[in-house]
Amino acid sequence: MPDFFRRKPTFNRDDADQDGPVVPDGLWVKCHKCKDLVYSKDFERWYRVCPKCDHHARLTATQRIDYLLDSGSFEEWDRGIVTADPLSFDANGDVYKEKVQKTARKADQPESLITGRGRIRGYDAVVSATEFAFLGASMGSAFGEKFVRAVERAIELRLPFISISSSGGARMHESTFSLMQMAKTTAALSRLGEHKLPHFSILTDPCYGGVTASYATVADIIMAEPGAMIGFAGPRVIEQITRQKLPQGFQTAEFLLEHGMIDMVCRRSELPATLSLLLLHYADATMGRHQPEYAYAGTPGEEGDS
Amino acid sequence: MPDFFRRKPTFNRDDADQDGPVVPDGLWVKCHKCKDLVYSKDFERWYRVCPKCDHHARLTATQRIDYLLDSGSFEEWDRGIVTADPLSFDANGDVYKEKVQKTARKADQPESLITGRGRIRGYDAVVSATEFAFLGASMGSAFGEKFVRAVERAIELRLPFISISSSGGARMHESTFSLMQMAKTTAALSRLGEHKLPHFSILTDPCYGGVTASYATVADIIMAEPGAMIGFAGPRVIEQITRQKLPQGFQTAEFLLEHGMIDMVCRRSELPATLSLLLLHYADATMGRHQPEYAYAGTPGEEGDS
Amino acid sequence: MTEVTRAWDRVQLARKPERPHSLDYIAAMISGFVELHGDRRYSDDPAIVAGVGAFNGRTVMVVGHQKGANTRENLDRNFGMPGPDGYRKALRVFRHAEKFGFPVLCFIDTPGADPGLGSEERGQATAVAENLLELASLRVPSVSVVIGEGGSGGALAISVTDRLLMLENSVYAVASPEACAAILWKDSSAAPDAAEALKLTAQDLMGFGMIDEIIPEPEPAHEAMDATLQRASAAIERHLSEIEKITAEDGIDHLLELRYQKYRNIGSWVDRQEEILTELPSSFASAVHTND
Amino acid sequence: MTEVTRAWDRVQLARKPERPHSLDYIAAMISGFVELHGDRRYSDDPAIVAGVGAFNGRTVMVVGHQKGANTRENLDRNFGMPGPDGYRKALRVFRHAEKFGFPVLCFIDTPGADPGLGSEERGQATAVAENLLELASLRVPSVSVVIGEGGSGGALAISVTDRLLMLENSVYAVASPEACAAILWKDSSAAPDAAEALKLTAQDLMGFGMIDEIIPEPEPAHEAMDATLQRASAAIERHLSEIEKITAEDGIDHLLELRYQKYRNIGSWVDRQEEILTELPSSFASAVHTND
Ligand SMILES: [Zn+2]
Ligand SMILES: [Zn+2]
Repeated sequence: MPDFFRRKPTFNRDDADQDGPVVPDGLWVKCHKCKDLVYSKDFERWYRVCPKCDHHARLTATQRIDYLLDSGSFEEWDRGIVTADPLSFDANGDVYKEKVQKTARKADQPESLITGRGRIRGYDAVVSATEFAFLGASMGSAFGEKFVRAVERAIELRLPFISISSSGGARMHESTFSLMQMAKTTAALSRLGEHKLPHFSILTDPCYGGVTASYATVADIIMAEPGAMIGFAGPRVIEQITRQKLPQGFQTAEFLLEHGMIDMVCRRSELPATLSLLLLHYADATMGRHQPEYAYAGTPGEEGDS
Repeated sequence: MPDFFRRKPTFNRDDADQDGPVVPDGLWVKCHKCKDLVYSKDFERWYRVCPKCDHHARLTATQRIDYLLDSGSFEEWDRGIVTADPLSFDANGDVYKEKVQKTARKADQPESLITGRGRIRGYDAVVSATEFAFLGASMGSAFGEKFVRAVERAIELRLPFISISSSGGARMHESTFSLMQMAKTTAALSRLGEHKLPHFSILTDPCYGGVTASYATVADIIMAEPGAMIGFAGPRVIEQITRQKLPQGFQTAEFLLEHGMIDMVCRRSELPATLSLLLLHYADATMGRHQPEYAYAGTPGEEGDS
Repeated sequence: MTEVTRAWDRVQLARKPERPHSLDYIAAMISGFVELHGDRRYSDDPAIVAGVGAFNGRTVMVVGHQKGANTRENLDRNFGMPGPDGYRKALRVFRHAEKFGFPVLCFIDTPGADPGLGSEERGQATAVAENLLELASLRVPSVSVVIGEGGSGGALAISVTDRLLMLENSVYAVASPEACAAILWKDSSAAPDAAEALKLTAQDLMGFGMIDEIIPEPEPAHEAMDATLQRASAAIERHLSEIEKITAEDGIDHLLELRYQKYRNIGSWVDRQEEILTELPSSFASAVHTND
Repeated sequence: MTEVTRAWDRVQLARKPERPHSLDYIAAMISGFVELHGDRRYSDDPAIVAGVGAFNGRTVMVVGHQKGANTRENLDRNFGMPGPDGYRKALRVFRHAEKFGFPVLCFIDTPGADPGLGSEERGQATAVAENLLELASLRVPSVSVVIGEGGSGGALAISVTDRLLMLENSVYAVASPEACAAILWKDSSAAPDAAEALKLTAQDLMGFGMIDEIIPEPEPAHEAMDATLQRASAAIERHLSEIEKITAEDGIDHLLELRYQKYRNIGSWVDRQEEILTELPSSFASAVHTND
């Protein structure tokens, strides 16, 4: 039984973070974008967002949940559902089973998706978060199965569904099995919608391929983190095929906002406030009950206000 | 009682046809577009389409019905519904009541819309046709009332609805009364749709403003005649405001097809065949009955096949 | 001619840049407003604002035209003239509201739909028409308020609601007085005459039975912002409560029937059917017959 | 390595320009076909054909990818790679079919969705995703046939139907073998290896239980066009009749339940829940707990 089936008590930041900060020593981290040095503890306190250039460093699934949910509220589901090898993929020296074992150890997670329920500022929700370090959070069968189980339990429990996504694309090693997870996850959300339960989708850097072209964009409200790269085809593929230079800011969250594809760009630090507000607004529809009195200080999600 | 309340036994082509052929003598007509001479009787036989340049000359409402419906099948409805003067419009020497009388005489029709039921190659349908010579077929209260009554009767009779539209824009002299006909006609079509009855819309030259922005574009299938000018704002208004030269072919039926706004460009001579085919296809949904055997020679509406 | 001056004065008041605009109403009466963006098709149109929030303890979805308070803002907002992308953002929000059973509030404030080249290319007419269709059958209560200028199909596209209210100094017409004068008389300087003739004031429309209430402005809205916003909020609450009560008691289908009749019955025409019957001609055109 | 050659040969056959394409199937089996155009939003995408017609005496709506038979046609049809406008045309036709209760037939034949700049700008991902959502809950029977190349989400976007059939020499995969080889091994010349590894033949997918029938090609489709079209027509009729019967007997909700289960159950994974339970660690992360 490999070690990665255990839940991680502490973050494993350096391995999992492909665009994250370089750590010159234990005390300081170097921002991947502006190259400035930031005091480590501050960086963590600021949700791993650079105070100089606002670069949102990539997070692991565990960090996501830790930053977003109320402390101690997360109850993980289906941690035992893991990848199989439906195609017996072994070609050109590329053995899927070995790759999965290696990536699981590196990511220190048994799968590319974590699901469960938790609370955001006191509001219950079902949550899914992708683990990019696990084969680029490509959507394999286990990913799809965990996602659908979570949606189905959200329906049973009458809870809203929040997905946090990043993905490098499809899981080639599962071919049509991977492809069909797009249909499978989306079909589950269709049921969620029939039960009048909302789906809020949070797109994070990078988000491409099957995930973007399925469950992550059929949401009632779509948010993205600043600067996140989001698209169907990757920029290199597009450049190769069109032989055009891509415009400045192409496929960024801000670009998608301008092109009408997302509801707002929301800073990481404001996600809990914005989501809890939405959970409050949709509580009536969700729980069939009256809402408490409204008393807000300010309006979150202002960055969407372009 | 003015003469124009009577149904017209013969066409009154020259008055009503603002872009139509100039008639140098009784035997020949001159095409408005290519200026070629065409033998009058041929021109009529060819649905008033120029055999040289395919220019589709404008038609009166009566001509529309005569060309489209099976001979003798048309039963007109609500011919008595005519324009009132809700705003007592009298400004700058512009007296609405007088204008309406004058236009009615000129158009030789009591209103800007004709409605009724008829047959197209044997298939029953409710039909509306605009009379452009009547104040540019702008949508006044009487237009809206006749349209809605026709739709409501289509629902009662469980018949498909076919609208044939041209319009210069809104009826200024009825202001909000005119504006609200957009909501009124569209609401009626919403009911038609709830009853699973199809609406086929035929856009003809010129079709602008309130008509285009309401009932004429909320159809299950939208057709337009070749070269017809169709839009929301007129080309002069757009040029004035944007101070840009409009591109070649802007707002033509072919332009709209390319931009995804209509289903097909259909030559006038092919309209009866295409519509009867559609009426056949939708007969099941309409009448809740089985369809006859299919035996077609060729596929109409091929011009849409761009 | 004092009458003309009066209507034209209303037009000027309705257009005042200092007048409260949609986002001001939203800030005043919607708690925890979360703005939603984009049509999911092409762009996010800043001439339409939309979002979700709480109105007196219930979740509502809000859609409004958004003008700017100054020239720079107005350039950003295209002077409150939405393109098809704006109407499609509204459409998306209407459907979202219907899915979750949230009432819809709309704020009307536009000279008209954008008449530009790109708007035509992307189907301005179709976009307006689809909204009319959607609103006619939207299965949630809806209230709209004309807060400034209600111009043409561009205003109508988000105002076909269960209740239609107007601020005392707002106007609503089939076209701007300038456009009307230019079209009818090729003379846009005759706009004041057109303003009068178009019967575009709240008082006129109340007289025609076309609106449900005039929200008074003892002082013009821009000189008494807070009082105006409070009055508007109270009026909306009153009408929304009424139609929520109808829905609760008689069902949403009854509300939809009332909404249908509301718009179905707007119109002024004459029925001369009997006169015609007495003068029926003996001959018919080849295809033109009558069932009279 | 004969096995590799075989899968790669299938890919070559599936891509043959002389192979019948969607419009050929439509011409052969749909009477009185009327092609419908446009997304009502932005453009008419020639890489998707759609329309209404009669299939064995019932009205159906048809949607298909359309490749060209030669280079010029292929340039016109963008090699059968639809943009978002194409998927939105399909979406419109799906909804139209649902409104009137017409079954939907889809023909799958695309290397994938268009990866161009404009497609990204107008939301290619969103367009594909919305179709998946729509098809999952579409309240009419639906059948699709992979007639040539079924590539990636661009194929899936019009193939989430009650029944999925494949021509014997068609292929269906998450990506083209070339793309797969380039992504995994930075070497697109290894495409034949990828073709084999991707398990993309009709036989493979039948083995996985992912498709409902293989339509045999005793001779490759392009060498026996009429026979192929007839076989396809017969297979579609058989499956369509079956699901029409289910709908008639058990109701459309039952059909939708079957459709849901069909896709919900695709997947191959392992449940190690019990192993974990025996190795449960004693300490938890601050926010990460488990209900096991
Ligand atoms: Zn930085
Ligand atoms: Zn000519």
